[in-house]
Amino acid sequence: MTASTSGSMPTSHPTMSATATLSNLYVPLPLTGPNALYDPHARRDDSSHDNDNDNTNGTTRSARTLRRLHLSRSTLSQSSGSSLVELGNTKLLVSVRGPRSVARCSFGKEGGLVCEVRYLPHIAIRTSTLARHSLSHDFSKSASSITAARVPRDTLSTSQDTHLLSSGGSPCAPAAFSDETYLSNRLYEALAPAVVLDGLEKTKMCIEVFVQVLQSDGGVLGAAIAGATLALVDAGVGVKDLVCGSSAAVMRTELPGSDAVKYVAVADPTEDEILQACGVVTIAMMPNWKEVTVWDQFGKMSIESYSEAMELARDGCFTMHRFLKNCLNGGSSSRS
Amino acid sequence: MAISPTEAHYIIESALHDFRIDGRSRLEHRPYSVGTRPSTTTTATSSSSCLILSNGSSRIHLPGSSTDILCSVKADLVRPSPNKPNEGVVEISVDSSLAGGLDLSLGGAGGGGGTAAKRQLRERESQITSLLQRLVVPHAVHYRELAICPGKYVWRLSVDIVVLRCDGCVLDGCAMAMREGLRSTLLPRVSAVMNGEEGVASGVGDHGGSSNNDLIVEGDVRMALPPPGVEDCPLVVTVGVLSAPMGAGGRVRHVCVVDARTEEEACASSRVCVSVDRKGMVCGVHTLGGGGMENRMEDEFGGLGLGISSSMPVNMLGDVVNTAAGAAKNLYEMLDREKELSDGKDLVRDDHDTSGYGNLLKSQLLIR
Amino acid sequence: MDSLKNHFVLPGQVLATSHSETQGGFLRGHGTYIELVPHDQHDNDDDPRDNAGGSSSLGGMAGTSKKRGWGNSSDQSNVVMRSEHDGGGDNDDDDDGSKQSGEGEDAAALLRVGPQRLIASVAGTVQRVNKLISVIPSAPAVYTGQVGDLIVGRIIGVGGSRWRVSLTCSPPSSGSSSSSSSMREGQLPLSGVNLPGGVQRIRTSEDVLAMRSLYREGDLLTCEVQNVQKDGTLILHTRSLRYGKLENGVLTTVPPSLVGRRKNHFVTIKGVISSEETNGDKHHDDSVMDVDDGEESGNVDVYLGLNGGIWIQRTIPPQWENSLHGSLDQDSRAPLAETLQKLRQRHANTRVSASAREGIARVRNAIDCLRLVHCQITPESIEIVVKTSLREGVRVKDMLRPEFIVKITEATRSR
Amino acid sequence: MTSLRRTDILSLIHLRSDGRRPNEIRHMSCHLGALPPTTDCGSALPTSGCSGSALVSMGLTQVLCVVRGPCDVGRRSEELPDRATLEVTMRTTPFSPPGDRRVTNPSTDRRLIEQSHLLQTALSASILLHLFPKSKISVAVMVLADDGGRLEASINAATLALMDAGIPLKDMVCACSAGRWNAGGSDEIVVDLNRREIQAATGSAGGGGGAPGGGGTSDTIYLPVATMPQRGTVVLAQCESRLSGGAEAFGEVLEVAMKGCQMVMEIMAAAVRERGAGLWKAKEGKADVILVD
Repeated sequence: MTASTSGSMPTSHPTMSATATLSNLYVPLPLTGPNALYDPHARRDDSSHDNDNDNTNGTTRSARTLRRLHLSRSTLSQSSGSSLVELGNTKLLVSVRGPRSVARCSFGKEGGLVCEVRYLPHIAIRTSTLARHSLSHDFSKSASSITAARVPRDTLSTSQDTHLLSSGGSPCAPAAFSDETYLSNRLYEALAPAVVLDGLEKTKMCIEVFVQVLQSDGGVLGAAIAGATLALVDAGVGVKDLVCGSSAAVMRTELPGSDAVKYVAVADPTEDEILQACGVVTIAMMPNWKEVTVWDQFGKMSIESYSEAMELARDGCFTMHRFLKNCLNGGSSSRS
Repeated sequence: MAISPTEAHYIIESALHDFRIDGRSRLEHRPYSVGTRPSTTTTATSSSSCLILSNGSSRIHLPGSSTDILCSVKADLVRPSPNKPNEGVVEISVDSSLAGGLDLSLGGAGGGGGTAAKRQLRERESQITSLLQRLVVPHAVHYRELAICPGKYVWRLSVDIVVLRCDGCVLDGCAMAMREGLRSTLLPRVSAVMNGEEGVASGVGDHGGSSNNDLIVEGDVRMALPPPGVEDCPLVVTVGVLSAPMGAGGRVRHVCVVDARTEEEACASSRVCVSVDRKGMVCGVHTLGGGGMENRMEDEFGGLGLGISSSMPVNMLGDVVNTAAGAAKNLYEMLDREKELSDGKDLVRDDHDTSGYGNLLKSQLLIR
Repeated sequence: MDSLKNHFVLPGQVLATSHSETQGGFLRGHGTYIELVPHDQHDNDDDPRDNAGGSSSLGGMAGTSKKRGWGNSSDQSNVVMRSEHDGGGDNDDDDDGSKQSGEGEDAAALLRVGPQRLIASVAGTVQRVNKLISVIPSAPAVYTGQVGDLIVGRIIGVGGSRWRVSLTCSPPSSGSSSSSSSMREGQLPLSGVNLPGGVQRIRTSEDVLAMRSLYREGDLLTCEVQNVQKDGTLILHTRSLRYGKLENGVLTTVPPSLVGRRKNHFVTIKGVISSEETNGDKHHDDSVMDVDDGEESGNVDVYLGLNGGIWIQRTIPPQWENSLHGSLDQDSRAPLAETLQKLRQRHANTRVSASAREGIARVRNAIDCLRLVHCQITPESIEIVVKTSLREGVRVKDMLRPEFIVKITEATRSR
Repeated sequence: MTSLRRTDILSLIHLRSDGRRPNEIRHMSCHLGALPPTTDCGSALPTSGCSGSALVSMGLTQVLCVVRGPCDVGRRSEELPDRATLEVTMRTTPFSPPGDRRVTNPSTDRRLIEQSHLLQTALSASILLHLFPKSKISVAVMVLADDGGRLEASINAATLALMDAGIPLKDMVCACSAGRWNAGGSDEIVVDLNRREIQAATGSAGGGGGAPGGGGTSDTIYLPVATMPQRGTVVLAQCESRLSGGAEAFGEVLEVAMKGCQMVMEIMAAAVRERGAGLWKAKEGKADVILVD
């Protein structure tokens, strides 16, 4: 599959025709050499191997291309609305349980919309990432080599940990693996303006949105927002607009030969790209209303590269929006 | 709802006219004054902290102390955390119990009544802390240079911010207080004498013979320096987006306002905290729920509004960042002017001022 | 300065001691309380706890003993005595609510005659009107209302056919009913409000249901104190046509002690808007009825609420009034309620012109300056500050800078 | 050759470690109206409408107290039909103890709760609560710097804040501490102890109040005392150490402490008088305002 680099509107990769089953979850993510010279125009795209998992080496995608997006809805029978989102190697499952009384609601006590994001224990975050940015436990001793065995998931329980994790050298580390409380708050802030509650919160009823991150490779917030919107619509909850989120990163690249430093904005960065970036912008938006509900930025960027990155993130949102619409019409994952 | 619709209408109207209710234009800050020195000259000249017991401190206040924020920085040498052996540590804590007007009946009868207020207070304090943690701390100092001897001794700067009272934009005030507090902190020069090998200044201490790593602390205050890299600690500018729902015209017009007072914050549809450093680089952005009218949650609560949902037109993003960068530039200038003012000027000799130790909260206008 | 000195008293300082025999005695005023001198208290002159507070005795008091120590003479005074044993243990010295009413459960105390001491309970200056001694606190931040006071308050709750009005104009705090204001709330009963259109009838249950149409939470209004209940809550009313909802202006709050009682609290500050300063008038082509400058009178209305709330709005130009009369040609004098209502409506909908807005901002900053300098807020003092700031050419936004505050309030202090 | 340490020199000429004579209290400065009540900051802020505030520093100990005047009680259960409920909360800032930085959670730290309760009993003896039925007076104390004697400084700050708020009091409650320990044989009674002296007296690092039960050797005592000087009544005296000298030894220390309270009262009275004079003149329009930064 070749990277299709269209001019203005970045199109995504052809998505595999996935059946309702999940693609192979535990995909050992390829290792990135510590000092590989980063070329934003020929970015590694290791997510394009198709279902039968032949290990064709990853093709490249351009600076403006999103990763392969795979959406499918009503994947779970128990919840009133559910969806599965695979954005490159970031895979997450969203379940929405329709209006139910607050007493029986598992998390959150107030009425109205309640969001919760959880990482799947043990496998959500790559061991190499944990080892390199070791958590409060001193992993350098236990994980003897980079490919050491499993890492206890509860080490990522509190926001305090990721804060410790965050300053492991890269200023945008918090964007790469943000903690759960942060994700839940931002997901709520993204959805709240769009979800039509009409008085639900007064009647002590709540709509639960539960996001389970199966595998995180950067862009978790964007994927979570898209998945949550899909699941809400699937559950029949009134939504003013299909909220979707996307992120963009600004990378520092030295041109070979001249040591002039050029800042390039890159759409939908993976975790490794985020860690190498000097700034990451995440935007959640209601495309039809043209209203931004969440706007986050980590790391340090100058004003010019800032507008470039925001421009990319905004286009990313519009593209995601298109895919959400197709998925809703086509019933399961579909391609433009 | 914090203020009545007609008041909000007037405030937004004024903002659209670029002539706010207190005369300021949209991008102007209020005359914050920075107090880093005790108010009288009787105390030791070199002690630059208005809080005697801490290494560095600052007080940000507006005339008539409608905003009064104290910040104290205490530095001590600690063993670094295992996962960041060669970096210093900056810890933040925020206390705004006096500012909120919440009655925290802790003891005594009203146990129950207090809990809701206490929960809100803790929520607000953790929100301020996490925002500062995300927007300011990563860029506050050069962490590597805080390490005296990596793995063994690093500086830990514990920054404690006490918000006595705040009239809008609490995050801006805290960031200013933190920056000025760090800049007024004086860390003695410490050099580590490696095991056995003679450190250059080892001749000083007569107990040079001790075996493990030893620290030579330079006692001379004149040699003390502020923590390295504190000059480009970023400041936060909160841009309030006021949206005036035009009647028949249907055209919703938005305007960005900087350093909003409480009333203006109450009628903002959304607020964006942009952290900008001295060189104009954007170091962090975070959208806060507006205190606005239409999509605010019912239990909106004043101060740092916990109103969660905020929505802002897409085309506004660009000029919000530019507004913030512009406002940040003249905020830096104002603070620098203020700093020399408070350092250089010889202070009014209060001959019969009984407060030998200089009282901390003396307002600027002394009525006698 | 020294004239004030011996009259400035601290809590716990003895103001007067009444002797049971001689008539003399005193009447207890505000800021003081009465205490019975314990019989076992022997009076030794070298009492170490000689009260070092007041530098000299309050000479002017008739019939009071010179010594400030605990005089042990006893005197029958026409004031109700209370049993009060020393030793710091506090039992409720059931202070008689008002000094005239001698009744109260301590009738038994009348029998036990003993010398009383009048002791100050607040720090302030002593005032004496023949027998009545009272202490006026220097900076009472808490407003205790009297009948007839003008109040600028904010509705913080609706319920039980009455509105709860916050005297510190604090917003309706979130769900928790605990009021975070530092003053008690006033009550505005439904019966204390004019119904729209000035119709007079008994309030029915539909009125109770439609209360929110009159005033909602968060609305600002001017009202008057109708009476003060025993426990201090104020019952308000907006019966007169001058009172009602406040629109299209700015509120600022000051400590109540700075707003003195005046004859008229609806004040107009003249000549606020200087012609040369009006920055370009950007007229907007909106539907909202626009004001053309011709009609704009350069005045600003200020409503001085005794509870410290001050409302500032532009003056309603007289032209509007006669243009209203002009339109109602059939009956020469339309009922006053309607015209006022229409005027209010028009004021609320008309956009404030840039120059008026600047005038309002200037007056608002002037009041802030006076507050920062603890100067009494009166129409004259506001006018002086505004005039000085115009003369000095101080821009509105610079008025709040400390150096300018001292300069422009100089005039108010040299009076 | 051991150089004569500074403290030895001082104790030779009967001075204490910080150069004070035994009967000398620390330098005390009071600043009424630290947070001017006027700044309700316009209407929207849930008014932190404090009606009175005061900042008292005794030596290096600094305490800020904010009083919210008789306002409505939040919940009916707290309301008393005949008098006001007094609610006292006491908090310390993380940077207040000079040394360690234990962050004390005000609702669980036993010592803080004990001291706020002592403060409440001391104040309710003085405030005329019955004048404000069914209302609440809330006193919030924040210890900005703690160099020993924080309970005494809090009581003095609370009294000044109440007077600044214009709340009627029976009498000013002034607090000071006294103590005795046999440092090097000479065990005269000293007044207004700082942190190091308290540790010497109570043999433990008890912040502020005396260490519970940990009383030092036989006749060492640390005694914080609060009195109403003009009425000559003792409102609070907290002694947690065993005294061998019996009643009259306790009497001696109490006497010294009450003299200390008298000195404290004079300073507080002077501060209130100056503030009152200033405000009175300002209202008359004759005060001169100078710009102090």
